[in-house]
Amino acid sequence: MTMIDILLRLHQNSYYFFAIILFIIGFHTMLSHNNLIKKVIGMNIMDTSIFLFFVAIGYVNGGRAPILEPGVPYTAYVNPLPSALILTGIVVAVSVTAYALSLIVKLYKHYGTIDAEEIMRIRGGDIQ
Amino acid sequence: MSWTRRKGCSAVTEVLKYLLLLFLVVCAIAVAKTRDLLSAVIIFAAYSLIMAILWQLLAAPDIAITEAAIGAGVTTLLLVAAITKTRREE
Amino acid sequence: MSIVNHFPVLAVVVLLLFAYLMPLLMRWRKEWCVPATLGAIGFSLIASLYMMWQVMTTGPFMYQMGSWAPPWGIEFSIDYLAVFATMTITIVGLIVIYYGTQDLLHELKEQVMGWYYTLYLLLMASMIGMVLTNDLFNMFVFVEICAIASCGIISIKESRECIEAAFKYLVLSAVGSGCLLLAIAMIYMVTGHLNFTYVAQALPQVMDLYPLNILVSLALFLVGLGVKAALFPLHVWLPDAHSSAPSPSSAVLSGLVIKVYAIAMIKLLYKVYPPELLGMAPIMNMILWMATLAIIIGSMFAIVQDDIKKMLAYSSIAQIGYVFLGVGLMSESALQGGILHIFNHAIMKSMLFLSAGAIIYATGTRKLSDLKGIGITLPVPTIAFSLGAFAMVGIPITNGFISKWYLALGSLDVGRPFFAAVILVSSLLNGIYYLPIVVNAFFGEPEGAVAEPRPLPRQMVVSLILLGSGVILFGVFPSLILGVVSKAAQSLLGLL
Amino acid sequence: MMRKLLVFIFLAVIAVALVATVLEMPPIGDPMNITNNEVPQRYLEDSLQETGALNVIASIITDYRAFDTLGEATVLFVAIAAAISNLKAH
Amino acid sequence: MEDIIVRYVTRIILPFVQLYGLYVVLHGHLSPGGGFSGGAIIGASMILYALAFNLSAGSKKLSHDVSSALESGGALLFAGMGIFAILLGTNFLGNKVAGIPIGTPGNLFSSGAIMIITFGVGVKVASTMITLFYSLIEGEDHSHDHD
Amino acid sequence: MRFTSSFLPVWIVMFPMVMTAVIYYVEQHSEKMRNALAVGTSLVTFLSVAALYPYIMAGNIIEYKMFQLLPSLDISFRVDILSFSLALLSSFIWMMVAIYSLDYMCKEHGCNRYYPVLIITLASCMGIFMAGDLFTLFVFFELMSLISYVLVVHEETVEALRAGYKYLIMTIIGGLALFFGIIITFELAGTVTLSGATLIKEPSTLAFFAFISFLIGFGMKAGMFPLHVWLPDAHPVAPSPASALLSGIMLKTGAYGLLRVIFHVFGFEFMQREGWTVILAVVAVITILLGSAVAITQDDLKRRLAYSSIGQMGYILLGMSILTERALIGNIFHIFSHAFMKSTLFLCAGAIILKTGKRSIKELGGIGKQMPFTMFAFTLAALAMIGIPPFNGFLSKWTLSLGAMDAGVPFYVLVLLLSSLLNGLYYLPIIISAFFGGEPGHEHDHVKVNEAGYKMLIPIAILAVSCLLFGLLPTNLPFDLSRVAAEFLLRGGQ
Repeated sequence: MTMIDILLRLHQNSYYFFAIILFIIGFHTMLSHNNLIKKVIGMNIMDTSIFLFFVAIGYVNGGRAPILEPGVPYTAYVNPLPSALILTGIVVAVSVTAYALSLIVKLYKHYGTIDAEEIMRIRGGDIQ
Repeated sequence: MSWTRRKGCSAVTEVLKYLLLLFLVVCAIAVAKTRDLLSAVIIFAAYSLIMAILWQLLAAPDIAITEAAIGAGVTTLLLVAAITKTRREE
Repeated sequence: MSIVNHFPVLAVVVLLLFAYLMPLLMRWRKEWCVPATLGAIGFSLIASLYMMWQVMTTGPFMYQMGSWAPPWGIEFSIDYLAVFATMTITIVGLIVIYYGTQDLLHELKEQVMGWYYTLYLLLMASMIGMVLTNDLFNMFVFVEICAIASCGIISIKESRECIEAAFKYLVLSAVGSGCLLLAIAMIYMVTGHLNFTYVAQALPQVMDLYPLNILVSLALFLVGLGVKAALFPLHVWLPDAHSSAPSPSSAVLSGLVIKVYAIAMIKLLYKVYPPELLGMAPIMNMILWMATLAIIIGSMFAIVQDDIKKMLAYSSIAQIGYVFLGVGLMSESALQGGILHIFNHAIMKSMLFLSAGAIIYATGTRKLSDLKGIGITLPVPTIAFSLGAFAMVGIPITNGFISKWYLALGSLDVGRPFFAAVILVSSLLNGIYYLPIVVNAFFGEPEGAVAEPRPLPRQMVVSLILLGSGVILFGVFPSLILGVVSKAAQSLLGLL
Repeated sequence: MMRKLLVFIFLAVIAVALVATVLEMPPIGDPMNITNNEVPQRYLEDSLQETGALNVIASIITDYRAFDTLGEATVLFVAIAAAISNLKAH
Repeated sequence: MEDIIVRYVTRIILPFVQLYGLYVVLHGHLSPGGGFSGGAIIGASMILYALAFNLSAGSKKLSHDVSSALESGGALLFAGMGIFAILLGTNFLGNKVAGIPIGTPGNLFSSGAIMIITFGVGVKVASTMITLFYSLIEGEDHSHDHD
Repeated sequence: MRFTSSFLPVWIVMFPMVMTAVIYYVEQHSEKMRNALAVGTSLVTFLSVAALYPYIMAGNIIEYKMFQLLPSLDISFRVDILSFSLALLSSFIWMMVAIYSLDYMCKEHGCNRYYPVLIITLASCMGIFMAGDLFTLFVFFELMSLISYVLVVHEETVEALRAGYKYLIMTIIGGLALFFGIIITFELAGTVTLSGATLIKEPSTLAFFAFISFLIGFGMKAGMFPLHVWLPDAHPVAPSPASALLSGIMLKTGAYGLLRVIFHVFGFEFMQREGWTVILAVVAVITILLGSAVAITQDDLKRRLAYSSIGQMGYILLGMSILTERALIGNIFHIFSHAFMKSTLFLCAGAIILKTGKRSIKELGGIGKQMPFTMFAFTLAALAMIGIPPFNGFLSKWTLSLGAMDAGVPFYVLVLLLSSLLNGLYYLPIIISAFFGGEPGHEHDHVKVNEAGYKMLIPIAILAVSCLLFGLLPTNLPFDLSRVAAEFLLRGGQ
């Protein structure tokens, strides 16, 4: 595979590629940021990137949104299944976010900080 | 119905797509780099909206609406609420 | 159409219904919360026992949601493994919450009791759903419910350790969920299906086309479920979470929740991925080494703990290693051992956590070094603890022995006695940290709070006795459970 | 610093693996992709008769795969229960 | 958040937003959207109301009892439809097979259980969003609540 | 008779177990009742074992399958002549110890724990000797090892607990090694039933692992050289009757297990061919010399006895590594002899410690004048231990030596002689100073020490006289049993 091939391939699968990049960025935000709210946002970025990935799977060139109209052949629509699944995924993400935020509020109340390292330090460095 | 408009592989759409995708990446990095949490949340809302547009491009209006309402709306509001209860700077 | 045909779905939905009702009940009929919880789980227990009988007599069957045929709709697959797991979940879950009705009164604030039952019911429902479902995405949904509910029953206790532990758990399991969803996306992309059966049919055909995709998806599944099941390098959240939570939560988290993810992993590895792939890729060896490290390092960490619940939590890391050891060895006996250990460890670890909870309830101390002579003043929890300890070490006539027997036999079957030796070494390590506690408890002079413990409520004593007799019963008559376990292992390996 | 480096290496490894996988993936939008099999075909062709909904996604999430949606509603419910129980416990 | 402009704008657009949310919910089976997006829109609008005016005004509009009843009610409606299908003699969550009339495709009242479920989900999501927001923002000062 | 005899093993194991529960219940109400029941139980067990005598001597084997634990893994019983001999021996000693305990333990705390444990240990010991397969053996072995922990730490002193901890960990290691050995045997043979035919026929690495595991598992219990470290700590700290059982009987369970492994799992020829017996022989020689030599340096009476036990167990191991017919006879007979001798010694030591409160040998000078009867019994047993002719210890060593000569290894005879010399070096000073050391410590002047009560003296007397009789009489029951058992085993155990 030459460089050109790779680039063409990436162009062809650009959504996948960018979804992976966003996934990594989100993952990095989640792992290396000490701020808990940043972690939550990173988690959301990670999740949406996967949703993007999933939605891209369902796309069909020149396809319409799957709202049926009489007389249009089924091949003219995009695959509705990934969209249906992602709808669930979005709600899951927002649920986790809401709960995580409630935990953060509570943690702030107890520790007076939303910095993971600070919290660790207050707890006595008991990481393991 | 307007939301089911036919899309070809026109160059304009391609460029738009790349612009949006790049913008997404920029937003994501900006979220990570911004030290002001409220700004980060606003940027994240923008990110969500871009994402919704992208999904509209991908002919998935249902989740575009949902993302706009939940990702850009509710999640942002919840984040703002959490920030007001805690502190704004990282 | 009688109602028994719908038991597979009702076992989940009745729990959900009662969970939905719980906020209403706790506003207007507070005293009904406990009976409703017990009743709902009791119903699931009956349903799962009935399903088990049905499966054992007539073989596995499917239940299609909304009567939609498989590739289009979601189906439940009621097979040997699933009925075995539902039975384990409902039995242990019922006993634990029966214990919890008393224990929680002093661990939780009064206004959140109802929410605890809600979360508990949802947790039970999600676990049952996860083991029954035959659909990848449906599994993901249940995994999410399970993850949030298990964090919920940790953070419900008002202590900063709990909330911190719950947050850590939530973040890590969110990472896990992300990996899981990505893996599902990759599988869907190359097969076009979500149903286990159809994915399993499609995978061998596309294996040559997209080998990397399939391999990466498998790795992502391993990471995603491994984080949640606390497989060795991904276990960092477990000790805090399981030790700070209220005792019934610890019992159900250590006893059931991590096992359910292991069962999901078993289903994926054996029912979805083609055996050729598993033979080719070093995934199984990786699992084996991770399990080995988990067993040894978990036990090592457990030795140095002085907090009773933290020690039990580290021991859980080691014990989940046994399950994965059984999974990774890919021989019939080992798989039987691994599956059996899910059940056995569910019983013993929940018993250990509950007896630790009872000791904490009665004396207020969590430190192992303070428990001198507790066996004289608090016989029931201490005897239960000792039984659990013996089972952990694998002394014969306790159920822990049976699973170790099968695991060791399995590792010899495939010609890898090294892993049998690992089991032995870890049993020794278990002995090193469990038995001194037992000795200390019976051969010491009680002092301080230990000398005059609070009397234990009847519910606690009854649950401990039930679990303790389970340890002995399934140690002496393992054939009670072995039938379904060996059928499960055989069907997973395609021998049936 | 060490930790940052470790995280970077870790993420780089993941990124390389995933991008390599991207190169192997079937192209986006190809109608011949395996995902466009009998499953979406039936959803698109028969949902009108079978469920009576014009929006295929609605017919999927509330009929064909309604159980997922029940689970989804439950996720919301469990989030509520967990959040409230956490915030109330004081 | 006590800005007069914000209040004014909110007062004007709120009915439209809510109407749109309701539309999205009720036309879930006909057009893009559905219970989740519609419910989220309604929920977001209520949150907006609460933010623009003050919180107690928001909670007056939707008390905790009502909101929690709605949450449970929405979910129960969903699961109840599933049980209803069992009672009608099919598997859980059956729709047409259970004999629920699906009506004429394209009409508002069509597609049988889908509509009811969408409605239930909409109610559930809307009330959930509001509750989540309130519990997050109120947090501590919950003690006046009788539970 | 058919039914009774096949049922008797179960009865012999189950009866003490049930009685344990009964005693546990009764002792809440009446101490007398408890004591009576404890002695009665051991008596009934002894009689039940004895009742098998005619049946077994007629060359029959009793097999009884109780129930199936796992597929092809049963709890089963099998009584052949070897099982019978050891069961008879141990139930007899148990009875003696139970009687002895009546007086000895009445001053001790925790009697209510002691008696049930004593009886359930009897049950598990019977279970070990009558096990019909390795698995049953293992189960009872673990049961005995774990429960005897309670006997070891009975005093609950710091050193008892420390010794107990060591004992516990070593027990677990041994148990796990056994588990490993059994599971390999099961893997290779598909069964672990001890039916006469050898289970493992092909040499392989796994088989060697199994052998090593068995050696570790049973050798641990038998006080074999590198694994003996728990023994000198654990035996002295236990109450003396328990020490008598630990040294007299429980060590022998390890030897018994090894015999079973040699004859039923591998077969002697097989082991010889593979050179495994050399391992056993080397270990045995080291054990003998080490045990005897270290015993000399010990000042604590019971500790010296414990080290002596290690040396004596070495004889038995040595006999196993030779395995000519006479060596085997000597081997089994030494199990008998040592049980009698060592329990006598420990019971005497117990009586002395109880009466004087002294454990140090230096302080025991002149004790023979105050407790002549006890010291006389001690002397008899000690002489037997050294191997002075008319005693049973001589007979067993003699037979062993003959066996060694048969095998053409006179070196072993040398080892035996050397060890006897060492035995003399550490036993004779005790006796001499006890009787002639005339220089009693000054405390003895104002504390008049009496003989122990008759409930203690009778068991001591019976055991001491047995040491003499079983060496003096040319044909006696233990020797006959050993002979028959050896023939039986060498015939292939059919």
